Amino acid sequence: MEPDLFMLYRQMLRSRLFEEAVMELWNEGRISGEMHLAIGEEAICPGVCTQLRDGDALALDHRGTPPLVMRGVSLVLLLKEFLGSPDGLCRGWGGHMHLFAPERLTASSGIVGAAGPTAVGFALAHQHLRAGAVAVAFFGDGAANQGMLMEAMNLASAWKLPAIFVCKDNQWAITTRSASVTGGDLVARAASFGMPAVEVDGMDAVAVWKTAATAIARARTGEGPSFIKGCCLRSEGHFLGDPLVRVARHPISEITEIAPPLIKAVGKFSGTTLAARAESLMKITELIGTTVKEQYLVKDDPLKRLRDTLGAQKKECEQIEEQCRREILQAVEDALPGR
Amino acid sequence: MEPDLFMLYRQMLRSRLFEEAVMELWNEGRISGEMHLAIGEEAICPGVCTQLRDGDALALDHRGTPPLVMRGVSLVLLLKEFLGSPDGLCRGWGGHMHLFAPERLTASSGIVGAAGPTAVGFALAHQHLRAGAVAVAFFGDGAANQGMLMEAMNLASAWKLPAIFVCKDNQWAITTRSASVTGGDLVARAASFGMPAVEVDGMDAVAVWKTAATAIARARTGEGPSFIKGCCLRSEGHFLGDPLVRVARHPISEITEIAPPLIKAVGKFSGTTLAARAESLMKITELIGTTVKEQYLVKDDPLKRLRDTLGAQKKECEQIEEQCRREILQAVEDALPGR
Amino acid sequence: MREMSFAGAIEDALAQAMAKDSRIVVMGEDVHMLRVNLFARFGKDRVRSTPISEAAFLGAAVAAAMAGLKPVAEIMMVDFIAVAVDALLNHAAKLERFSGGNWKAPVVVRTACGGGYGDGGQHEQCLWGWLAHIPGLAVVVPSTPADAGALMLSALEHDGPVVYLEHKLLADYWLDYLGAGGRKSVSFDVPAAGAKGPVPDQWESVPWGKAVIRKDGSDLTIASLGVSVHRASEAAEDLAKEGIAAEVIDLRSVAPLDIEAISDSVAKTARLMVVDEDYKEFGLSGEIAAQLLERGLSFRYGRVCTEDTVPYARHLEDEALPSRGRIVQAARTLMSQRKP
Amino acid sequence: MREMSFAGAIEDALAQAMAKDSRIVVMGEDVHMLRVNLFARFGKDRVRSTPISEAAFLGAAVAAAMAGLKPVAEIMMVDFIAVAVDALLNHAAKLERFSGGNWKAPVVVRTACGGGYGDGGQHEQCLWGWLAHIPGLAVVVPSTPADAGALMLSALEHDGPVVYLEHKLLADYWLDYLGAGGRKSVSFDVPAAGAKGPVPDQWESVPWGKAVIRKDGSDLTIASLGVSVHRASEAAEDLAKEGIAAEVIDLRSVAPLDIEAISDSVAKTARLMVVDEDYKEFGLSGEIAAQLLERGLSFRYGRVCTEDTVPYARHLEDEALPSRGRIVQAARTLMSQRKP
Ligand SMILES: Cc1ncc(C[n+]2csc(CCOP(=O)(O)OP(=O)(O)O)c2C)c(N)n1
Ligand SMILES: Cc1ncc(C[n+]2csc(CCOP(=O)(O)OP(=O)(O)O)c2C)c(N)n1
Ligand SMILES: [Mg+2]
Ligand SMILES: [Mg+2]
Repeated sequence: MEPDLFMLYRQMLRSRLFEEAVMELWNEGRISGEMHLAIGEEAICPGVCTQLRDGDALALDHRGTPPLVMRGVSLVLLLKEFLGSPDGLCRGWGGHMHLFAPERLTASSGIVGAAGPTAVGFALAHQHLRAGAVAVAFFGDGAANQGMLMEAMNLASAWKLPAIFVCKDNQWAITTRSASVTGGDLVARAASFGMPAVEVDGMDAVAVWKTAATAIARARTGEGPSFIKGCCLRSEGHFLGDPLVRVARHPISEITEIAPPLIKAVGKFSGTTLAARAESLMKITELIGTTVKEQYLVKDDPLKRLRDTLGAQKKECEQIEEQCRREILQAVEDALPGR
Repeated sequence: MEPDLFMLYRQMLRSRLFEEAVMELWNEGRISGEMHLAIGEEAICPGVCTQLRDGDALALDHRGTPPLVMRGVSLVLLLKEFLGSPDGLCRGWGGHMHLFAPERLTASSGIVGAAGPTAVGFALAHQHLRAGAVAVAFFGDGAANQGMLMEAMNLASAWKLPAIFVCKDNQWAITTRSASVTGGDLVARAASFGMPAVEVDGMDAVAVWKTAATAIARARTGEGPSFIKGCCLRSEGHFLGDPLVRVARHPISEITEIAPPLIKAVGKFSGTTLAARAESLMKITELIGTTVKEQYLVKDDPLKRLRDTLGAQKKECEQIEEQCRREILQAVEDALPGR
Repeated sequence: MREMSFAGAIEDALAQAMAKDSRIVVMGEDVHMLRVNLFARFGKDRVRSTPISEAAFLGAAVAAAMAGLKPVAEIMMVDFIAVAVDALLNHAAKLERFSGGNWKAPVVVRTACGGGYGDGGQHEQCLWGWLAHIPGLAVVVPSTPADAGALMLSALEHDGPVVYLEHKLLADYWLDYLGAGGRKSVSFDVPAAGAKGPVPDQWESVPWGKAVIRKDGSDLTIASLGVSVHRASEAAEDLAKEGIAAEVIDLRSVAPLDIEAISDSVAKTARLMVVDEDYKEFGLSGEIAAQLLERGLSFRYGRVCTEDTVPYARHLEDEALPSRGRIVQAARTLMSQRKP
Repeated sequence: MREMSFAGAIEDALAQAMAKDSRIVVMGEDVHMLRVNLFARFGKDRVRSTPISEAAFLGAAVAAAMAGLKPVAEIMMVDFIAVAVDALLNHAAKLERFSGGNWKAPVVVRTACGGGYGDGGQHEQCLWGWLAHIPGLAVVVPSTPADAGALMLSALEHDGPVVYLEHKLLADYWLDYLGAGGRKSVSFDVPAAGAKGPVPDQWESVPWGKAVIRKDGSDLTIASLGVSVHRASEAAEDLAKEGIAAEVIDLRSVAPLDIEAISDSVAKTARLMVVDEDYKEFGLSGEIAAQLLERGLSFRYGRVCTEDTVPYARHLEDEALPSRGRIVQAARTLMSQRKP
């Protein structure tokens, strides 16, 4: 099977443009709380979400916007929710970390790892009420160390539930490099629960689509759960205003704020050895360096990749681009008339 | 390296005789609560515990008696604790499920899976305060599905802690066959956290000793955690008075109690299909059958096995047997004078 | 009218509901044996034994409820809910608010609680006040077979998450499991009226959040629930001999709390004692005090609760749990104080 | 005397303690950045970043304390403690009892709490009353830089488990993290006296479980803690203009609770209002009512608390949290009632 590339491109672009609009509103101070964008991981969501049908369910984490956009939830309702409006998707009670769309069986959670049990519960309900439907959990590499998520994978495997566990591995959990706190390999870990587990190029929407197609087919036919992991980028940092990204983007002003207390602390009489202090500073520098690299040197972008694949079909692409741009502009105008 | 077989035999026997004494006291109504014995798993504990030194730590579950016996904790204090005496190991506040011996850095918990984080914490303290010391977690096959235990294995691996995770796999979690609720294989699961994980014959104290020696050496030299799983028996059921064991041992009287409501329930007008009802009954019968088999047909016993190995050295064995018998009798007499 | 044990009543009511509504699914550790009759009748898909993964299966039960099932998730003992309480605190209890009222999680969490049989501090907690602190969570605690069955139906009918607590001292199979089975040498102080009693031929739910008066009296109000209701009733008999007429209220439900019923009684007696097997501080007994004060009532107040970790030794345990003796003692003290 | 921010004071006091006592180890998610200055000075072994495995590392911290370390385990936000609370409920808090007094777990659990910046219901809870319900657990909540530093030392000196709650609205780095950083377009209602203030040159612990009076008054007692102390003080200024003299008590510690201080004040004013950002029911506000009644006091009572899940929208949030306006309103009502 081959995906419809235009459809994939359209969904990725809608998501990207929508989140860019959200970023603007956030900068204007109209959106409160920790705003997590999914820019950089757009290849993973549409690879899975565009294959879902009515009755299928989604369990999302704190980066839940794109799947909702791709599942056709009203952009205006989403925006109004982000703005805290009583007319928002959740009447302003949930906000961007707690998005709920019951008619799409889609639930979000700001508790890292909760997507696991939630997807398992949806899948269990499917087994009883909606044969052939699937439930997808989206979560990060950091979440993979959360006990309830591991328990959920075991439960799905033991009960042969139609669940698909999708790990969007951006290699970060806030400011922690996941590799530094994760023993072993996440694909092997998932496989050890007795389910097919594969690594896919998380920047390649087509590859994700194909891998997901296998997992979804398996789930629909009652053969049980699967695990998919794809590496992706975190272009906007952990959340908007991420201090590491700020340092990377505005090194001079930010470092003048961070450095003095740090230098003072390092220079204190008592503490650990000089070598260990140097190691600490190296580690911090390394994290900033990695962020700088991701900001300026890694030029990879899942959207650009797919656009390059579509290279020749310039007219169709431009038409999609124009339509998406108009759609998002209109949504913002509807949510915030006259802004 | 080879273990001292007599020492192993002595520890196994002490543990067995002590628990048999506990069983008697329980039957007399002197011990309250859920009394879990470890009869049938004696090859595993001494294989590990006899290699521990001062400063090493133990995290135990609800079957915590044998490791304490083997670590040299006073049998009288233990018995008095079981009897709820103010002179007991924990002044009657803990009881057999909550045994604490601070001078041995040994802590128990009745919360399944808690041995994982506890061992990790002990191991962390070792890293700072007692270089070369190790921390051992003893837990069951059922506990292996508890999130905090899986998290603990990951943490120990990420931090290269001197911890040894020992899974006593009796194939049961109360009345549940662990295989029916466990996806994949536990050894692969542990290995996936990035630590050496091995299966050993849990009925063979010498094999356990050798495997443990490797793991302990690894931990002592700062190379990180290991996982060991051994299959063993659960001769006295989950706890004393285990309903399945009662049915197995007194089929007529017990079945006349269980059967009538069951037959009534199966015969009810509404419910699931006949085939599914039959499957349910089969499942129950199977569990009872497995218990019967373990009670009467599986003649394996870790103690007998080691005794057979020691076959020729009859005199030394008899001397040990006599000494252990006297020790236990004396302990009971001291704990409960004149009984 | 039939006669049934406490546990039998729960099973019977649940079976009646399961026969009517195929969306009811029981899940939890060992339920194929703990609920063997339901397992035999409704099969393994509707009575599902789980791994020891409370966080996963409780979280899954919440989501399954969101997706159309009516799960009865069993946490073997309420003490163990500590590894899974995120599913209630941050998910089930908040869903209706988070979704702007668009989505609910009608999950019933069935769990055994309470002490009096020597299992010690990690297995004998009540925690109902702790759970009731969470807005959006309902918490019910039956004390008789009739209420046990009826409240199970009420819980199943409720459109949000409910924790249903079943006291082990009332449920014969638990006591059998936990040490009385297989030996004739122990016995426990089981309240007769709670362990066995009349139940209706057909189960019907009881009104949500309504207390009942178990004994009338005008001198002193005793508000209680679970096994403590029986301890309070026995204490009331002792007190009657001393000429003190205590009114015994069985709350049945911690959240919602029937403050009306307590308030009506205290308006009459001007003396309130709360008998609560849950921990004393920052829980139910304090909440009742606050709500009565908010209504402007003046009254003398006392409480008999579990004040600390429950000890293992039976004699220490008897001192730690609310007992007939402790209640009588506290009532005398309260009666010795002038009405405000 | 120096001037410090709330967060700066905690860091400074903790650094002072860490320099003296090498057994103090900080562990939690992202602590290499959240505590970057400590990380730089004390190195990666003593400031340890963890995986997102709260149950494992909190449980490990408890055991590490048992084995001789002095861990400061950080749960990033108290809401997340739900996945790890077993380590406190069934382990740390029970250890001293279980071991017959032979063993203790001196672990400090540091965690951010509270709302007022629009993160919504899973990130803005307080839960101090919920935690204080557990016997054996101490719970402290500073409201000023001086107390923030001093209470950190007190917590480190305590021989049992302590939860140390740090309100995000007082801690500048949290607000920067949580949405004010990187844009100039938002601001929050940060109480000036809480966010910055004088601190001693050398840190010393404060007495365990002692409240302080922030403002004297004879008409009405307001008992509060954390950010609400500042809301209450502001409200007291408004009330003063109406001729109402409110006494404002800063509890600082939920458990142990300084009932003496409240009782002394209420004996004078006969009117008590509890201002508590934690959930209203089955928590701190009720416990204070109960303990005063147990002491035989008669008084009028009111409370301003968080009544339900905290909403996301800033305007709804402002209505949900205890605010100056709500406190003034409630005080007027309380003053309109005759003294009992
Ligand atoms: C149980 C819990 N612990 C900690 C947090 C704080 N937190 C929010 S997002 C996050 C990192 C998650 O990393 P990952 O799962 O990889 O997702 P990513 O943000 O990288 O997409 C953390 C630690 C939380 N929300 N819930
Ligand atoms: C968190 C938690 N869940 C459930 C229980 C009830 N329980 C006690 S022992 C047990 C089975 C444990 O099985 P396993 O780990 O294999 O140990 P075994 O008893 O077989 O030695 C269960 C479910 C508990 N004590 N704690
Ligand atoms: Mg990540
Ligand atoms: Mg087992």
